[in-house]
Amino acid sequence: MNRALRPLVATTAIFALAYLAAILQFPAMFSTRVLGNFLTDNAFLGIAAVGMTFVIISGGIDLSVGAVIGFTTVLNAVLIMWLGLHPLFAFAISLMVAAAFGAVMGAAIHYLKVPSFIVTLAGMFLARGGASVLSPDSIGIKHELYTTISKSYILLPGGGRLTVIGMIMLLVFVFGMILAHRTRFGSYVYALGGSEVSAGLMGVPVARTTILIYTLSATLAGLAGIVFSLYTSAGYSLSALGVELDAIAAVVIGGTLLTGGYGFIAGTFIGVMLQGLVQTYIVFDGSLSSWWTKIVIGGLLFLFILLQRLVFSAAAPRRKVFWKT
Amino acid sequence: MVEGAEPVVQARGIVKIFGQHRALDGVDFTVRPGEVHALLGENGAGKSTLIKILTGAYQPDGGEVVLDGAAVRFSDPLDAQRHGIGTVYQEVNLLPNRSVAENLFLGHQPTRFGIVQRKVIEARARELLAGYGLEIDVRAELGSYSVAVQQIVAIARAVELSGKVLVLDEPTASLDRNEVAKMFEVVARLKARGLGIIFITHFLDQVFEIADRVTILRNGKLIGTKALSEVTATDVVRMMLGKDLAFDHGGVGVAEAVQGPVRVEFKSLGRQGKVAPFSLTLHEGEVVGVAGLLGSGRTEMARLMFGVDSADGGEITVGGKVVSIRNPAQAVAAGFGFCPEDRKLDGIFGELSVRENIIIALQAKLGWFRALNRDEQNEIAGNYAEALDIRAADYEMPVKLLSGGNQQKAILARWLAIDPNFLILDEPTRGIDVGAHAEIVRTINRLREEGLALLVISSELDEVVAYSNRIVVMRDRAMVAELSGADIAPSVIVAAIAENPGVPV
Amino acid sequence: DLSGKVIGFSQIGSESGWRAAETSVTKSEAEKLGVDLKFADAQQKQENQIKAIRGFIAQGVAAILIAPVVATGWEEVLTEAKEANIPVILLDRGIDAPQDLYLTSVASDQVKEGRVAGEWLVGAVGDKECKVVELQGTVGSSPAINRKQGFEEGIKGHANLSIIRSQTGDFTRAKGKEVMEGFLKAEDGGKGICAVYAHNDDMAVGAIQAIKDAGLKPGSDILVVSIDGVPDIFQAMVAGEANATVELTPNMAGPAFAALDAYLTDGTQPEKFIITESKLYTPKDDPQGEYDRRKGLGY
Amino acid sequence: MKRVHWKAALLRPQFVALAAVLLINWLLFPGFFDITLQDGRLFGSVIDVLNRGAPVAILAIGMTAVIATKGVDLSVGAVMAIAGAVAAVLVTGGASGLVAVVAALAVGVLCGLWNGVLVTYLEIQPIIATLVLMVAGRGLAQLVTEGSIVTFSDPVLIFIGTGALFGMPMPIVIAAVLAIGATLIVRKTALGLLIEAVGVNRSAARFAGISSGLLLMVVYTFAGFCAATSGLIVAGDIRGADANNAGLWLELDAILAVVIGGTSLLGGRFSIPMSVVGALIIQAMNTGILISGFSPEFNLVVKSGVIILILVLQAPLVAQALRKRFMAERKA
Ligand SMILES: Nc1ncnc2c1ncn2[C@@H]1O[C@H](COP(=O)(O)OP(=O)(O)OP(=O)(O)O)[C@@H](O)[C@H]1O
Ligand SMILES: Nc1ncnc2c1ncn2[C@@H]1O[C@H](COP(=O)(O)OP(=O)(O)OP(=O)(O)O)[C@@H](O)[C@H]1O
Ligand SMILES: [Mg+2]
Ligand SMILES: [Mg+2]
Repeated sequence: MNRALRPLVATTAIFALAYLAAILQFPAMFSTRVLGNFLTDNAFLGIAAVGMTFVIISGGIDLSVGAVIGFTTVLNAVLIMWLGLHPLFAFAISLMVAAAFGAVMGAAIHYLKVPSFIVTLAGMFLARGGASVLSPDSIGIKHELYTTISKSYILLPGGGRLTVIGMIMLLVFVFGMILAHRTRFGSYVYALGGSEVSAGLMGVPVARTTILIYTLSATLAGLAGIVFSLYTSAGYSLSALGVELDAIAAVVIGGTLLTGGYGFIAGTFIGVMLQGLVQTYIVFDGSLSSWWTKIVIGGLLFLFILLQRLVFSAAAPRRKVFWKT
Repeated sequence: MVEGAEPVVQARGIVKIFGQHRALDGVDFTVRPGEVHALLGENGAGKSTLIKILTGAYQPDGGEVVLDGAAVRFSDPLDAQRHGIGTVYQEVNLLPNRSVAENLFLGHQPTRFGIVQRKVIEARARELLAGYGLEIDVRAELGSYSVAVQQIVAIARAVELSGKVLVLDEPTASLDRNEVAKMFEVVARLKARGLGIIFITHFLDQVFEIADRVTILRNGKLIGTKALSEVTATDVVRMMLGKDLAFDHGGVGVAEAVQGPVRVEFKSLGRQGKVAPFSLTLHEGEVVGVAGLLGSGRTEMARLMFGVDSADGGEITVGGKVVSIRNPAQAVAAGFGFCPEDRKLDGIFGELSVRENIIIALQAKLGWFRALNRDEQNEIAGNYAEALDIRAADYEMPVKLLSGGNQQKAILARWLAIDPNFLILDEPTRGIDVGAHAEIVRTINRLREEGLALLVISSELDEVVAYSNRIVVMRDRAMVAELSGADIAPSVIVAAIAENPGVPV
Repeated sequence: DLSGKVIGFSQIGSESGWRAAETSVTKSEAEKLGVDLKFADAQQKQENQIKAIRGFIAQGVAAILIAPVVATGWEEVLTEAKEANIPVILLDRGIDAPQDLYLTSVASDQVKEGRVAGEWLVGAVGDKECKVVELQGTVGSSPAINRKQGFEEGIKGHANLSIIRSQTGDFTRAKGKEVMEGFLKAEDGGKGICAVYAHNDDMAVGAIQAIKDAGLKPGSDILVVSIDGVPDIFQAMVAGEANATVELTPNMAGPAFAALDAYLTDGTQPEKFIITESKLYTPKDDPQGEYDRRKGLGY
Repeated sequence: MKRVHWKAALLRPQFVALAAVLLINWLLFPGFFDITLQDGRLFGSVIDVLNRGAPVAILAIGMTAVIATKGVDLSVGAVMAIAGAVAAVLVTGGASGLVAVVAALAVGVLCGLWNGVLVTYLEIQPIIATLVLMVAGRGLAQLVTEGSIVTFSDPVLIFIGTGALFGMPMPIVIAAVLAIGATLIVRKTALGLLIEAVGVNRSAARFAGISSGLLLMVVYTFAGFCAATSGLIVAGDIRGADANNAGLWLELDAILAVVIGGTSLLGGRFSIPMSVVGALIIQAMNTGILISGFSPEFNLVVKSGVIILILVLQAPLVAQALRKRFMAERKA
């Protein structure tokens, strides 16, 4: 088996085991309803995490995604409710604004040589601030399209629902996988994460790729924002607070290295589902106090990383001996 | 070579300035189609810099690059690649995290509807590498292969990309004879196809073997361009150094040199799956050379001795006392020093200054609380840098800005500064010019005379013979022979290595 | 009879002492009735609340209590609950959603809280000129918006009262103190300030310390009025350092369980909005006694 | 020659930025630089900037060392909360203030050790390793306080938060002592150089005989200690441990301070004093926003604007252009 695939397999196995353990304790967790909820409830996180995966594979980090999601929900709400635009039109504008925002951050990272951590941190402040300037209080969105979308879903046997936003997330993951593993752009992203200098000397258009990566991440965050606004039918400047950290955790749990160069979009999917599983488990349990909830989430995060670490070091890179058989 | 043909690529009056330092000062250089043009010079002469300008990695501060008669300005290496210039840069500049196939085709993968055609790439990659006698899994990560394989992949990539010009900056430094021969075959084929080839190396014999013309740089200035038919090796060396070189390759008498008392003793040191247990005794004033093929386990042996990898069993005695060496810090405390093979990864602290790079091991040995003050640091760094002739504009500049050879010297200086009683040098002369090469050989001899015990790993037999009192031979990760006295001769060593060789490359 | 019933409770988080008290009161009320309370803390995130509610539905609970973090965005998930025939009760904050999606809402009137505070101040200063500084809650949160609005309504028409500075103190003591320090410096060491209005008691407690540090006497040099009625503000009242607080009771669950019980036994529809009392407390109202009463409630 | 160096140092973008922010504050509020003595304690807006900036400055001191090793510590905010909670619960339980302080610092050190072990021996990437404690730590703090704000009246703790020494508020004194102490330790011993070496190339550091594991442990432990100190100050300041809010998001401010101070997130060269300047810039900005009377909705926008400006000024390209400009002017 390809060594690089091991963390992915490990994560998947851990997820399967954890899910099994949860089902043994709460049989109700094995239902299409819960599975459907996994997709719907984590749709925005998943979409944003796809973008984050690209950024992290390239060796960077994007702290602005949560804020961009929040900003997009507000912008959407403002465009639809105050300016009376059609939602589809509003979506297009939101996506463009988000994309431009990402492009500027990418350009700043590349040309000003400021670390992505800081540029996107400033971006986070700016997007959150911008959202609260647009409207500090939450704006409910009432539009036929919103109602239609929230009412349309595929009913699974057993009462589960495959919702539109759940499907959007799945599509984004498929798109992300193709982009990462099957296109030139994808190989450039990995190349940047391996070594920016080498990539440059090998002819990778470093500037363009960097800008595109952050544009992609911000655009997906924008899409996540749209999904979030569909999910809650509202725009709120404080929504999706701290989602960047959830996304980073999902990406890392999914086996992507924060140092860049290695990672899988599919792993991120498992990472997102794992987080959904943890939260659902805690809800089913229902006995944890506020603080124990935090401690348990932190503890499980640690456990997953530790397990993965063990699997990973068992598969540490060994130089191949090609001259021997 | 087509005599008098229009040059395919040309540099005119190139000037490159780094800070206050003129790395290149009005250099002219031409490459004609169908010629192999060697570019020579000491470490830091500006060879790599010139290459980087010709291939768009740097922009010149003066002068111009002319391609096929028209002045060009390459914005970046991709641009140069598009114009048919393929390059192997000095340090292996590929992506260890990606597959071999991807490294070969990155940037110009064939696509269909925007989707990379993986199968096609892999097939072509296999085909391509087969031409170099390399049959490997092209889907595996490049980083999982040895430096030599990586180097061949880099060459194959550059060759693929070079429609007009192929640039090779010290491509043979980590290849063995076999692989060098294979590479030269490829170069000869390309030459016949009419490519212009620029070849940088510190091996003069290789220059005379394949090059047609030679250009020599010194301190960023052009010394001259000559047809190799007109010059001798001595001429070339004289031009490079600006003086005659006393490089006594003789080494007669070394083997018989008196041995002092035992300095270090390794008793059945070994590690499962890495190196079979071996025993070795080193005396004061003794150099033990380590010979063996690539991958025979020489580096692994050194790593065990220095505690980089911990041994499963065995015992280490220093000056009669048993010491425990389970990590490099303990090794340093015991007075060991180790110049690693991969200087970029394990050796230099790129962002730190030359001064800091030299004093760091001494400081680590002294501990956290006995800090060397600035004056002591300057003095120590100055002394050793001068002794090894490290060429740096200023000892406060980041060491990453030094040329490869000077970086290597800085690491050697680092170990000399701790006044070691046992020093391991792993390929100390890789990527080092003739002058520095001689310098290092002289330094090894001097250290021996001063009573140091040295273990030197090198792939150059002539060199090992020149300074070793004894030679151990490694094969298949085991120490298989120990030669001394009259046995210290290339032919004997080769025989010892070749005896029952399990090494069909 | 609710005994033995499984009821889900989606709490916002534990961002303030008041909320911790609400959680512990709800738990103890549930215990009293023998309810099997499934508690889910949302860490201040609406998405987590929605997830929790979906989880409750999947679990098939008998009823769901929600303390909604924002007013918007509940329609879809509440519809789901309704389709699953699970009654939903809102605690301490209202939402923008059709009223048939929930059984009832037990909450205070936040605008009224602000108004009570404002009206008290109007009464306290009489005709004197009074410049007020305001410590707002978290920007954009509904209590911050409503309590600001209510206070402004309360002092409306009294030209002698004016809000000269207003900044956010994020509902925390530390920020309350820091912001108050800034106000004091900006207003000539506090000489120009006659009263401080804080959107919650925690910020007021911080402000009181800032005032003392500046060498002024809170409660007399600068009046302090705030909202919530947490134990520490009563302690401050005992010391004469706070002047008024408007209580927000942490016992939202009591009325909620009562309404639910009635509904489940014979289908009695409760009132749609059960408004809790917004009672004003001043030093005259036995602050020491109030403090002792609240001490053990988990604030 | 000397004078030129001195001038050039003052022309660093950080100092320029600090001066600019202070100047703007002064324009917004003419009394900004007034200082009076009040109850034996200096009193004024500038003092406020120092006093309020102290917790972040202290975090930044520890964070600088961590970042120099190419790491980052996201848990410092949570550790602050834990330390404050432990101290508060101990004193309300009857322990003496001194015992509480020592215990809180010990807990901070323990948290640092935990991070250190994760980073050093389990080789978990620092962001994720410390994310664990960032998430769980606040929970632990709340576990200690059981979710409520634990108010105390212990004089020692209160003195740490609000006392004064020679007229200087204690937080400033503590921050200054820590900053000067850490700078001296790091520069007068070999620690600074060794930390930089580990940050630049950990593998080479190992080969050079540096015990990088131990060094990393020390660095993370120190960051934990700094965070606990900060936590004590914050708790002492409000006479209570607010486990929910103490240090919330301060890790980001601390990282920002370090980066504004010019230490690269890629490890290597670092400067503790400049990180402290970074923290002061951030606080001066916050104070400025407070006294400006802006509507709070604009806080974040103003803040990000200033950060972007400082970063642009500091960017290698721009910095070079400015330096050239300055040199040219001086020549003229
Ligand atoms: N980016 C840079 N900044 C500053 N100085 C540099 C930089 N790159 C190279 N130099 C300096 O320019 C000079 C020429 O270096 P170059 O790498 O071209 O030497 P070289 O001839 O390739 O040597 P070697 O044989 O050791 O590789 C050296 O003195 C080096 O220190
Ligand atoms: N860091 C490493 N981790 C794992 N395997 C390694 C490492 N370094 C070398 N190897 C492998 O161990 C074997 C012995 O290699 P070693 O480097 O000791 O040989 P060598 O004789 O020094 O050859 P070379 O000239 O290539 O350095 C080889 O198969 C090599 O690929
Ligand atoms: Mg070179
Ligand atoms: Mg080797």
